[in-house]
Amino acid sequence: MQNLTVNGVIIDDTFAEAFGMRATAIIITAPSRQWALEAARSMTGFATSVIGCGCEAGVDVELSPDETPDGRPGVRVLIFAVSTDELQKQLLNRVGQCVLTSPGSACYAGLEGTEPLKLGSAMRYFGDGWQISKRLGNRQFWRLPVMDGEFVCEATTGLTKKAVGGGNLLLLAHGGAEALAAAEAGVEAMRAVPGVIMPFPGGIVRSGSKVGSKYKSLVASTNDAYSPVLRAQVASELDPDINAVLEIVIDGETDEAVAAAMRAGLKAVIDLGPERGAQRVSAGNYGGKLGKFQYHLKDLLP
Amino acid sequence: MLTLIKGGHVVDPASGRNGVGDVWIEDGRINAAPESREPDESFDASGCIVMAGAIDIHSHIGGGNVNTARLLLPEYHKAHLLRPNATPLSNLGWSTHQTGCLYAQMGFTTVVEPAMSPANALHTHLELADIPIIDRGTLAILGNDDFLLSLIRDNASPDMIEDYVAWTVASARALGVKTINAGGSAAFKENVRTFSFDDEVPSYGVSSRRIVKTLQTAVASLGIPHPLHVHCNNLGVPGSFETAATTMGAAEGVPMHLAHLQFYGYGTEGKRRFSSAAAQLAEIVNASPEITIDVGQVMFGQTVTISSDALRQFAARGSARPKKSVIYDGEGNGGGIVPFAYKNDYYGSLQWAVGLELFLLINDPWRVFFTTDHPNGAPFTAYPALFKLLMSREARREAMENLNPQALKHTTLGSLDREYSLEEVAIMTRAAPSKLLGLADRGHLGDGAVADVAVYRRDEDAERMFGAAELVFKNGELVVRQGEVVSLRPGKTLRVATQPDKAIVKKLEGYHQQRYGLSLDWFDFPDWAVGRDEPFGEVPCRT
Amino acid sequence: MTVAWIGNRDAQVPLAIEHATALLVKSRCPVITLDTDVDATRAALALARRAGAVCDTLSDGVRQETALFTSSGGMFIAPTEAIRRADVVLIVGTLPPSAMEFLQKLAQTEPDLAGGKSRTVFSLASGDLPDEVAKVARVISARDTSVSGAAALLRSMHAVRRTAVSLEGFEELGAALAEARFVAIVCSGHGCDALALEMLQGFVSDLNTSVRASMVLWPASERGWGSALVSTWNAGFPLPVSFQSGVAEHDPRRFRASRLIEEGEADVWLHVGSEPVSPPDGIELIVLADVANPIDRAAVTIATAEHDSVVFSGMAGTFVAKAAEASAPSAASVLSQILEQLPEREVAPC
Amino acid sequence: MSGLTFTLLAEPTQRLDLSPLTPQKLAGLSAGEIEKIELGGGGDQVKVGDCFKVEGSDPETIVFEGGSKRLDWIGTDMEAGSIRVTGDAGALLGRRMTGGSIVVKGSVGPYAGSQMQDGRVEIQGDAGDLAAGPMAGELRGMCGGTLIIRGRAGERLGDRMRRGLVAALGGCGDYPGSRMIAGTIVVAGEAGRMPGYLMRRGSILLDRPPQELSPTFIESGPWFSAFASLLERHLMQEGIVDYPFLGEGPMRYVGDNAVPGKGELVISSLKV
Repeated sequence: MQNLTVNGVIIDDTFAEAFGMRATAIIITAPSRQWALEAARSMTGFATSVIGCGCEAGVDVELSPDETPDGRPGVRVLIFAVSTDELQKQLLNRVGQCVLTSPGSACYAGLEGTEPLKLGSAMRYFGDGWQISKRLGNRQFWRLPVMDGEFVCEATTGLTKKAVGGGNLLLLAHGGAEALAAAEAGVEAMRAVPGVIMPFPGGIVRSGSKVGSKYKSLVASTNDAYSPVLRAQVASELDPDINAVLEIVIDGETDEAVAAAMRAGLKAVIDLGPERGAQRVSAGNYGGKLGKFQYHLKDLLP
Repeated sequence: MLTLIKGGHVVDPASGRNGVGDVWIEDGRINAAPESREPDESFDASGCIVMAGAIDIHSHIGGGNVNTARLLLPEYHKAHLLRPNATPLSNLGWSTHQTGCLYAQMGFTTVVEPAMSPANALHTHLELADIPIIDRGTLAILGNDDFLLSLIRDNASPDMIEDYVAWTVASARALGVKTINAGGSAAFKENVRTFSFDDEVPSYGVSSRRIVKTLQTAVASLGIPHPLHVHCNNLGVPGSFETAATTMGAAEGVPMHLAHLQFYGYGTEGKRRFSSAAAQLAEIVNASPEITIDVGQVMFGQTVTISSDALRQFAARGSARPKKSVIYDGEGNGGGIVPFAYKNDYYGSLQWAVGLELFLLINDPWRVFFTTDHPNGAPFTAYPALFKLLMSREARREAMENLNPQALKHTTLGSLDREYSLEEVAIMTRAAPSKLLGLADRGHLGDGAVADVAVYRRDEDAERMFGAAELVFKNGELVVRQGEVVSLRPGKTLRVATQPDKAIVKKLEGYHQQRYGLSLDWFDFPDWAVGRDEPFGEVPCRT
Repeated sequence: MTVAWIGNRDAQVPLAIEHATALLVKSRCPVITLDTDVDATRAALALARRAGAVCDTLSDGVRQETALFTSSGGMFIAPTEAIRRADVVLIVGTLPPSAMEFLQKLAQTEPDLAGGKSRTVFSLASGDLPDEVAKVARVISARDTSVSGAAALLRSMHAVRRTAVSLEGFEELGAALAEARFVAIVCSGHGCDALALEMLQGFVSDLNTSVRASMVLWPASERGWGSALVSTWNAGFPLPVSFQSGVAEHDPRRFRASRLIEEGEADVWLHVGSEPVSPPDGIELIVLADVANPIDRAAVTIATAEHDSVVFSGMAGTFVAKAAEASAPSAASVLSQILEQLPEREVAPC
Repeated sequence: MSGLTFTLLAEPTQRLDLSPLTPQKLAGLSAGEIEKIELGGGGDQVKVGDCFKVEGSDPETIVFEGGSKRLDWIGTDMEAGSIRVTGDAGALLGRRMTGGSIVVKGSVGPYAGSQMQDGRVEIQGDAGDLAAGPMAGELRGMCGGTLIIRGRAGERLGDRMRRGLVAALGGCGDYPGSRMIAGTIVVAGEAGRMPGYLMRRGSILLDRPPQELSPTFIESGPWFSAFASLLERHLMQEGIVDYPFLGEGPMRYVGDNAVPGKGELVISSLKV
């Protein structure tokens, strides 16, 4: 294994291993940017990992009024799951509890997709018979009476089967502050890339995991090889001067989006340099046996 | 003029002829013994079947309700004429002109419109007179009219009831009497929504059974050849076979005709509580020589149901396709027009099978009549296809492949091998109707019969054979050649000559003055009103 | 005395017929308007078939009534039956003069088949009721609302749904409807357009969920409605019916006679009936009517009279025979003579 | 390939049924074959060549040069491609079309867009009665697509309409949206009496109060909904209007309560 050093940052010759996922996108609009974000944050809360949350979701991009169907501020939200059924279920639960409920909100398809996922066509029953279906061009909308007027919700949104989950960067730093600075820089750069979300808190995850556990009931457990406190007890991946590791996990609408996000993040981490940020960048994989997608760090260098 | 139809296979059950031979026509009549004269014109009928012109005893071809159906459904025949053949009812024969032509093309020369409200008799006769080529007859509806119900309630003498029936038949120029859901339409006007044979009409306390029995007796006593034509209560209702069975039981040895029995052939078995009871009904018919029936076969596709059974049609409004209908509260019956499309789903398949079961399980072709209750079960233009089903079990088997197997399981159709012979077809459509209606001068090729003759080119495929006759003669005149109409002669409307008593006329005059403030003239009309020369043909009563 | 005119000049009837025939022969788009008896309608339809003409009525009311049937149907009752059964009568909209005798009968008699109940007449009519009716009728008023609006109010208020305004006097009607044995809504295409009639039919249908109710649809023109019915069985379609393309076609807009005449599409106009007509420029008018003078600007006028004839009667709700004698020829006979003189035309069977 | 052009030789002496002249039906035919197509509609047997000069070859783009109120059934059952009429057209323009586009420079007769299912029809002049409506007896009007009338529409605009968008920008006659089942009707200009009479569902948008509103329509207050702007933007995208049609808080009425219906009638808050 031949590691490269760029701007003083060591780049492992390894790859992030990622999986095919089902994903969809919706556009949430509201009378103001603030309320569009409130709705979006609410519906993407507790959506860090499919393992415990059923889906992974986050805000892809904010939209200006002239970019939304109804001319109001909005956001595009991406949602990922392992199966179409689960995605459908999560989508309806989350839109129903968090978007329908949010003041002045409206909800539209955010993706054309290969097949439709129910959105308004399932939510409509909340209207108790007073819901109104309207078709404009090729798009169908449902209007549900609510206490501040109407909740407008497109009948369906699109499903993509080309989505990718689990792109990642592992940022190995001298201390916790440096690791966090590197991760923050990486996430900020990735957020500018369309079509991706970083589902963990602030885009960052500290509890990287490995497959399996000594406990039969668990499918994943702590990534001991990267935990500095276990350095003396397990086959550690950490050099002696590495005292903190953080990971950025990326889900993307497409293979290309994940690659682009990782490229942007990598560049930001390298630009930050080893003093203020990460000394070394690696990526998580399972030896290439499990995931369909591999993102080799050396291919993503600036 | 002497005409010879030469060398065809003559099938004439009335005379027992069934073999190759000649048929001679002179001056509009069959001439069985032309001695050794030369014909003025001769038609080669070799390779053809020669029969008398067919008689349809039950087909709604004209009158107020039929015209209302035309009015209701312009889009279903040729209204949007861009591609006239693409509309669901474009083969229906919807105008009077087309009705006459299409019947003649199939070799039918006499057709009975079975439901004329006496109050609208003139309208019916105006329409019938506009149907070219064929002769027509029509049955007057009684049994929901206040006058009759009042007579029965007040225990009027049988003579008075007979006089009233005789007056009605005479003034309406009818060929017989029909009763439709007897008492049901009157009860419906009093907000009754279901009505069975032993239910009573509220304001009169008179049951349907009593009305039917009263009319049956009057018709028989008057010597009107056609027995009372009964449209039972509960048409189309699951379990209605019991109504039909009870009604047949009430015939009590006196002739009675039950119309479109198929619509009563339903039991309540199975998951959908809709099953075939055709076998039970056929058994009763087989055991009751005084009963005749016609089938009212259902065939698939768009049609429109036209019935004077206003109560039943009101109930059927919800199933109208397209969703529009007319319900009419007339004097006496009124009626209802409800468009409907028979599909090969469970219900349609079952109805189709029930009709065929009746055809095949009733043994005596002299007592079962060939109808689709046009247009209720199917337009009469479906007749050729129906002949084929009766004459070929293979055709039935093929047809069943496209139908709902669950429905067919509730019928005996799959086990029936019977195939109608040409002679049986000729009985059912010629000889038997002649007898049933008292039209002694037609339905056969005997000496002196009206020269209504249908010549069909023999074909293995009965649908092709009966769909377009090779030659058709009406009163000796060639009207169809190779399936095309070649002459549009006017036909006549046949009426039975009853002689009403003068006393009843006076009583009726008083009744109409009192109840409507109108003279009886409003409810009668002179012959000239029909607007044709000699519009009527006379049929004698039995003596 | 038999009279006919070519223009304003007296002419022998055969000559007038010949002239009329010549006009039809050279016509590209002849229109026949009818308001007449059965035989004349039959003859006119036969003539239209031969001449490739359009047949229509000039009665806008008949057009509305036809549209009610073709577009939705409904529930109807014979007027004579209504007289005997209806204990609640509601008159909606203006009725034509031919209905006045019927309205009087309703007002002056009690139903004999209503289980001993007496009759109450309500009126949502816009005036012109006979005194006998006006005297007894309970007036329901929709104030400034048009008859279509009033019909909508009836239906909506009966179903206890909200309305922007109320019908005055509805309460009494509502109570009567709830207790009714048989409700007769009396109206006509004369006073209600097709949509108002359809609305009233919706009301009738609503009523029938609990009581019995039906509509007496009094024809705006008795003869016009009769002509429409004859056309329906003869051609398969109500008026207007066009034979221009060789087969019968029904289209109330394309073949509306008044439009064809006003827009100059028709070039010859044959009118059979009593309504006054006046031709626009560029159209040859032929009139068969019971007149003593030539019709102004008509190319041909032939005085005809009703002989023994059959006409539609509003009261009977069907056709009735009317015996009559007259010296002038009947319209049917004149039309038949024109037909005989017209050359044969290749016509597809209808 | 150049579009197929039919130049009208003279005002037709009878109504003509032009339904055979659509892109799909003419595909693969030579000019000579096209000239021999028989056109029904009137008493005389008329061939295309008797009435039109035929030029060009690509039937995907059809032009009727010159026009007449007697040219009926243009674009009937059309599936794709385009038809342009440089003058007037007759009845039943675009009847039952399922795709493609039709533009008419002049005015048209009744039943424009009757039972159309998809595609786009634009009439720059006026339209007759029952635009987007059914023919006699039929229970369904327009089922989809977009019909734009820049001039005035006749009576019963969008009668029994089920889906799609109809706009009349020069006003309309009485009873727009009568018996409407669903869909959207937009009227700018004077609208006649009783919009939405007997309507069950659907939306009628007006830029001013109608001549008479049925009392069975109930005011439900000013309408604030994201859908209003969605609709306005759609109208602008379709080139129907070039300004936000409804304004802020347009008044909304619901009805027809007589039916009962759940339709809506919205009157723009902009002053005209």
